[in-house]
Amino acid sequence: MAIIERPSAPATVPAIPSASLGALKRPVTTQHGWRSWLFTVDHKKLGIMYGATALFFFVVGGLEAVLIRLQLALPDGRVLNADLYNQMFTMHATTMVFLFVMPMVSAFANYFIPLQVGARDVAFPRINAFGFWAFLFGGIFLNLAWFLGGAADGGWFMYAPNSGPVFSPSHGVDFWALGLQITGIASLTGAVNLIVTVLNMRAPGMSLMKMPVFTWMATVVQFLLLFAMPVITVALFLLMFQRNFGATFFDVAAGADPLLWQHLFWIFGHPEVYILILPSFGIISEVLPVFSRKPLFGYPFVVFSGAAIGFVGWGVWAHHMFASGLGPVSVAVFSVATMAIAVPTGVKVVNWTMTLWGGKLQFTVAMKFAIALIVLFTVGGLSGVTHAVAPSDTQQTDTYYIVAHFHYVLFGGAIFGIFSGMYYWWPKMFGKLLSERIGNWNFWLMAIGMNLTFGPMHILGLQGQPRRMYIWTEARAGEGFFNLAFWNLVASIGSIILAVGVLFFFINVLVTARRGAQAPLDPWDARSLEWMTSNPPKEHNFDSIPTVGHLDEFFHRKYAEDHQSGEIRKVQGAEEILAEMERNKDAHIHMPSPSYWPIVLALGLPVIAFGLIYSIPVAIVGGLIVVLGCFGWAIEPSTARDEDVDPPAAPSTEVVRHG
Amino acid sequence: MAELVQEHGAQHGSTGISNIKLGMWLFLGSECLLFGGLISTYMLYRGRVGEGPTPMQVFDIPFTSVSSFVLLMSSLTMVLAVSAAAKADDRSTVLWLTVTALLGATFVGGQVYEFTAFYNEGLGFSTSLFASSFYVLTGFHGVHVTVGIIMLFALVAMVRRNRIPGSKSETVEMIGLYWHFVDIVWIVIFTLIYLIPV
Amino acid sequence: MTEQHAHEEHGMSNAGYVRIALILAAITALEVSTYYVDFGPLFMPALMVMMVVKFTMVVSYFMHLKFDKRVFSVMFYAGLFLAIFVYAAALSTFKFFIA
Amino acid sequence: MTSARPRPTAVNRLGSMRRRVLPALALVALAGCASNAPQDTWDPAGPNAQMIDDLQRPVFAVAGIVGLIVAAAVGWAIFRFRDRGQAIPKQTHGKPVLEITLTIIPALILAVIGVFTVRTVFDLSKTDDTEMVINVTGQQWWWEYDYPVQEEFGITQPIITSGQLVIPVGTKVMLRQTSRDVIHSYWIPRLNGKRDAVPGRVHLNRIEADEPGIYAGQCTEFCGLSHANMRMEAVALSKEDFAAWVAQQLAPYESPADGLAKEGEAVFLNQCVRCHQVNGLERADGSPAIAAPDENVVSGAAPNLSKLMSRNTFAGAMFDLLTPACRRDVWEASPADFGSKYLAGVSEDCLNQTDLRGWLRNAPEMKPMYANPALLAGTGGKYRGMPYLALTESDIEKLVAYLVTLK
Ligand code: HEA
Ligand code: HEA
Ligand code: HEC
Ligand code: CUA
Ligand SMILES: [Cu+2]
Repeated sequence: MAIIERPSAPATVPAIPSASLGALKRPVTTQHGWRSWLFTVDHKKLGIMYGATALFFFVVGGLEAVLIRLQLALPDGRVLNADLYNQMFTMHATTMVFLFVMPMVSAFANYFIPLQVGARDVAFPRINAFGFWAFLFGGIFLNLAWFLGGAADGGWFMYAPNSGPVFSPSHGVDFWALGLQITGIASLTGAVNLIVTVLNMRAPGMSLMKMPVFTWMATVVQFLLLFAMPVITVALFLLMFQRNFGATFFDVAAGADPLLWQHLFWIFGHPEVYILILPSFGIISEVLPVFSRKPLFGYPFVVFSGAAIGFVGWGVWAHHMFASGLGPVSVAVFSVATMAIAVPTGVKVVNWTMTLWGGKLQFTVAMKFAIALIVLFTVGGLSGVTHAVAPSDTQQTDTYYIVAHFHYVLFGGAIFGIFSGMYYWWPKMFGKLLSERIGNWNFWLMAIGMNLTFGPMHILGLQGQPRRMYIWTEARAGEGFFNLAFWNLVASIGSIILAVGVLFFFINVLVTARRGAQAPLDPWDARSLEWMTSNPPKEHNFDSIPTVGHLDEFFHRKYAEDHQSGEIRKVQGAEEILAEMERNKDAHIHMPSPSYWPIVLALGLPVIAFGLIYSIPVAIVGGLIVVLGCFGWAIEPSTARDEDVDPPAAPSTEVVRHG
Repeated sequence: MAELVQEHGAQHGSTGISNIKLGMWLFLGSECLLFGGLISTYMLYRGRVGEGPTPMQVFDIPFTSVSSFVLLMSSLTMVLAVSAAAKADDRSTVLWLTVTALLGATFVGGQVYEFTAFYNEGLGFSTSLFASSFYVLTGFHGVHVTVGIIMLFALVAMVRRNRIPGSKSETVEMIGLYWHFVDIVWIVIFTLIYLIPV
Repeated sequence: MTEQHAHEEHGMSNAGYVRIALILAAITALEVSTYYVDFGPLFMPALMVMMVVKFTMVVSYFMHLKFDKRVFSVMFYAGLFLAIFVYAAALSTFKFFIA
Repeated sequence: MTSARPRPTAVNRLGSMRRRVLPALALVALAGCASNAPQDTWDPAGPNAQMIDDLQRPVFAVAGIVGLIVAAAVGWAIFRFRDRGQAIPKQTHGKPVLEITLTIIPALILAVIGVFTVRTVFDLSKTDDTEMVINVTGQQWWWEYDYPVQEEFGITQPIITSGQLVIPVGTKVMLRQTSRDVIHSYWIPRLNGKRDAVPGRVHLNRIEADEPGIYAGQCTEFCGLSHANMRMEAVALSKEDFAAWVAQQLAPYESPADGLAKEGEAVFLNQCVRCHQVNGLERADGSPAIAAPDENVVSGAAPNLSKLMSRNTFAGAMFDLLTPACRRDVWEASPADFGSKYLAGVSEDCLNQTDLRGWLRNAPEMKPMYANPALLAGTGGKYRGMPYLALTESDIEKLVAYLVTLK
């Protein structure tokens, strides 16, 4: 990628006068209106856009899941035919993983990493905007296949050669491969951006070991993305060259080995599952201490175990291939390596439990989701360990027992963490508290629904029901009342309860938006930096950049320990702290100006992708858009001129915008 | 509070490390996995020639040696350009950048010639697994070089248009990093793909 | 490479760069010579060593990693070694190194 | 887990344990014994599956105990430390000793599990004492079995069959698996774990059954439209019965003398033989009828129908060849008379006419086989699966009469 942030000239002397370049001037900075979203480079706005888009895709993926469950509720289901069913589970997984959890993580990371490290924005704001648009266009592109002859139908790991042109003749797989390629670019740029932000832009005094755990975990995730995305990129390129340009990478007749795809996919795929879970680990490591009113137990252990998971996660991918015929030596090695990963994960579970221990627990909805995560994730993690035992995995793999495992870790882990984060941070992002009453319905229905849906899948799988079956027959369901037919039905009913539970979240959002109470400055009596500013934060995040002396800096400013009695006393509230920061506010805060080019550049990508599928000239047009975008990007002035700013940047705001 | 003004864009962060440089190195680290994957694919498939020609039949080692040498030397000119830019010597910067770009173009031209020659010898893109993986690997590398050339020319234009060498020197250095990376990938490709016989 | 005079904050003099380039050229010539001369069993290891030497020289001197902040080396070599590790492991399951 | 807090009383602890443990145990018990699913992974019927079972039972127990401990600890913390207006707790940052202990314990547990796992992996991959070899080939969407010549079992000529794998009991059988199109996976849960059948590779998979009977299985690698319908069964016969089965398979073809069946043979020669082989079948001019499925089907094969009626199921074991009553009679037979019942094959009154006729009438409607015939261009005119042949009802009548003679 040839995108390079242009070094900014001294803010007072724009390198190129903007007025002379007409369209090339930076767009006027509007506080409101659609333009303020379309051209924004503000990490907070982008975070919200990531989140909203991700939640939309959650509903899409969830409805796909509900259709799957309806089809499987009864034997010989007739809701979907085989073809549609195969598209459904492929797109369900793709949507949930790539279009919901990953961007949802980007949403939180974008919004909160700069706040948690005490920065005013990310390192490369325009690249950040580009990442969002690339993700959005990639996601739309992926789903367009539904309307253009059928979506991808090879399962989310798209094993070769079943993904080849003969076996999957629709364009679904093409859309899938190229769509993921586009969202992959978004992930990669996001990773570079956030790592640089974390390493380079922390507030004075914030050493790495004083960073909030969410920032830590999100950073580990960015490293995983940084190194995992290129691997899937290679795989997807090979697939594309095979499908659209006559190469034979997975064509056995030409001598190819289908296991190559499996390796490439899972070298990416296993780190990917930690990409999905670690941010949620981070979130609940913030939530549990706040509502236990006590610091995270063993902070360094949580941090290092997170890093260790990220590290060891690279050495276990072949546990998805225990039945693929690797040979006993490889199987044994990967089996043992996989078990090793349970150790650092166990450290986390222990630390969370010990954080609760001896605390003063307040069961807000955020806290409930966090506590439920501990237990539900452990269930999923333990079934993971039973897969790690390779010989038993040959009984389990590709059965519903696996489906149970990954939904427990994904839904009970990643998604519960995300919901915990949403309840916790909602007042920060929108200035209003989500209703706890509706939130309780949300939580309990989701918790019950989730166990009813995925709990029985353990039984289904161990009793021999394979996954990815569009239909099941009573002949293999066993006898008695509690046979597989019964459990399938329970799972399907559970998924409806689950959907209703999720629906309550959206109701909550609507109700809150209409008539939610204004949130106090520090509603949870929180501990970390992102709370040391207004709700929602101002455009420049902090009036004055705090100097950090402690882990849990905010808490330490509010509370003091009486050394004699060991008693903890509140010495000042958030209001006082903020007032003081405002008094000492920084002069001349430079904020990046909005820009047209990220969205233009991103728009070129799906055009290229369309062209690769349908006609090369279109791809060339797309390429030209990209080149144009790069040029515009490179030569656009570094700062919007004062006259361009709407409302005119009054000197009193002391906010100057630049690149 | 003066240092806080410098929080953004390509400036140096609180650690005194350049954002953009850090970003570039991260990107290059990531590229290792991209080229690693392509190289591994090639290594796995290089012997699978089907009906088509084998590597040893098509490779023209003397020719590729020369073009490898050209690319290697372009690294030298690139580093000279970076060093000139750091000294705010615009004339030399432009000179060395241009030479680098031309050397790169020579390399790409050589690759185009090589591909044509291979094609004429019966090695089409989809002739065999060896062919596909060879073309994809070297093609990806060639695209990287081409992008580098475009960036070099853009850089030349930038340096010539507004002579603010001080602030441009980092940009020159960044493109230099990218360029050298493309070169070291070729160092690996040259040995693993061309010199080691199948 | 001991006689390099450190130049400015980091890096080296132009003469130093030229010297590095000459060494690189010499190694390349040696590499290519393996195509003409039979080095027997030394052939593979020698090629590998020469490749690694060239690689590290470019990275350390031309890309300044040797003189620059350590964090850059960490980021880059993390990617490099990770790549070597995972791909070597993957290839080994194909009996690649035996055949 | 210890802490500075006063220890909970034993009564309290028991109470909370009971609340959580008992329902959990009840659920497990329920799941374990209520059903008698044919693909149960906890019901080994041969030494390979047994080895896995011996390994997984303790592992599940350990996992269960760890899960209960975590749940109990969290549950107790929720109960004991809820906000009851107590003061803000001491801001303790952790206890390294405790942490390290609680890191080492799981590591040790896993190390032990690891040792047994590795041992079992190598035990299961043993092949040197193999007694019998069968080549198993997966394709969309059925399994073909090819018994190479093995004199010691009376197999003097290769036997090719599909759907049901017939093996002698107490014999170490090695399946040499591959595939003709995409990846499939061979899995008879009660005999062994699964092993993928990958095109271009041969994977070894050992099975052995202790007792005569039918063991159900299912293709477990997603392989396209009818993956769900790609089933299979392993049929274990006593050694004598197996010999009888071999003899039956090797018996020469008998052309029907006359009547409907004879007419059916003609239709078969006309319509079916381009894909389906019937060993010994001759054309009207006396030349042997050789099928050429590779010219008609993407996967390059269609089931060999020589002894169709010696099996109980067809079309990737998706449909029964037996009527439900007759099927039950065979499946539920005691190990002692199972063999003779199975060897009897499909008689005219036991034949499941509905499904077989349906199949001949329009196979793709009975079993999804390609998404969109218009898109089949990419396959060079070859079908994926069995096509719709537009047979007349009278042809079907004749064909059924003919097929029922094939045993
Ligand atoms: C969020 C995502 C996530 C997470 C965190 C995990 C975590 C783990 N996973 Fe999972 N996994 C998936 C998502 C995830 N997985 C997905 C999506 C698939 C299927 C992909 C597909 O096929 O479509 C999959 C599949 C999968 C397989 C392949 C199964 C198969 O297809 O045959 C295996 C095999 O080893 C496995 C193992 C593990 C292990 C050992 C862990 C460990 O990290 C778990 C560690 C946690 C604990 C163990 C609990 C807490 C620990 C303690 C309380 C300490 C004490 C514990 C002991 C002493 C045991 N997973
Ligand atoms: C993060 C990942 C994630 C998440 C969250 C989920 C969530 C769910 N999954 Fe998913 N699933 C996967 C990842 C995920 N899954 C993966 C990777 C696979 C493997 C695919 C493969 O084999 O290739 C899989 C496969 C899979 C299968 C197996 C299919 C098969 O093998 O044949 C099933 C079957 O039951 C299933 C069910 C569900 C259900 C019921 C949910 C539920 O939790 C969904 C609940 C959510 C909703 C229901 C939201 C709906 C909201 C509303 C209805 C409100 C409407 C409101 C408005 C319109 C405002 N999933
Ligand atoms: C173009 C090829 C083709 C033709 C022609 C064809 N079949 Fe088939 N047939 C198949 C394939 C492929 C299958 C396997 C389908 C599956 O199970 O998914 C099959 C399966 C069957 C089966 C089930 C066999 C088993 O062991 O499971 C029967 C019976 C059968 N065909 C009968 C016929 C008859 C009778 C005709 C002629 C009227 C016929 N077929 C014509 C390709 C063909
Ligand atoms: Cu064959 Cu699934
Ligand atoms: Cu995994």
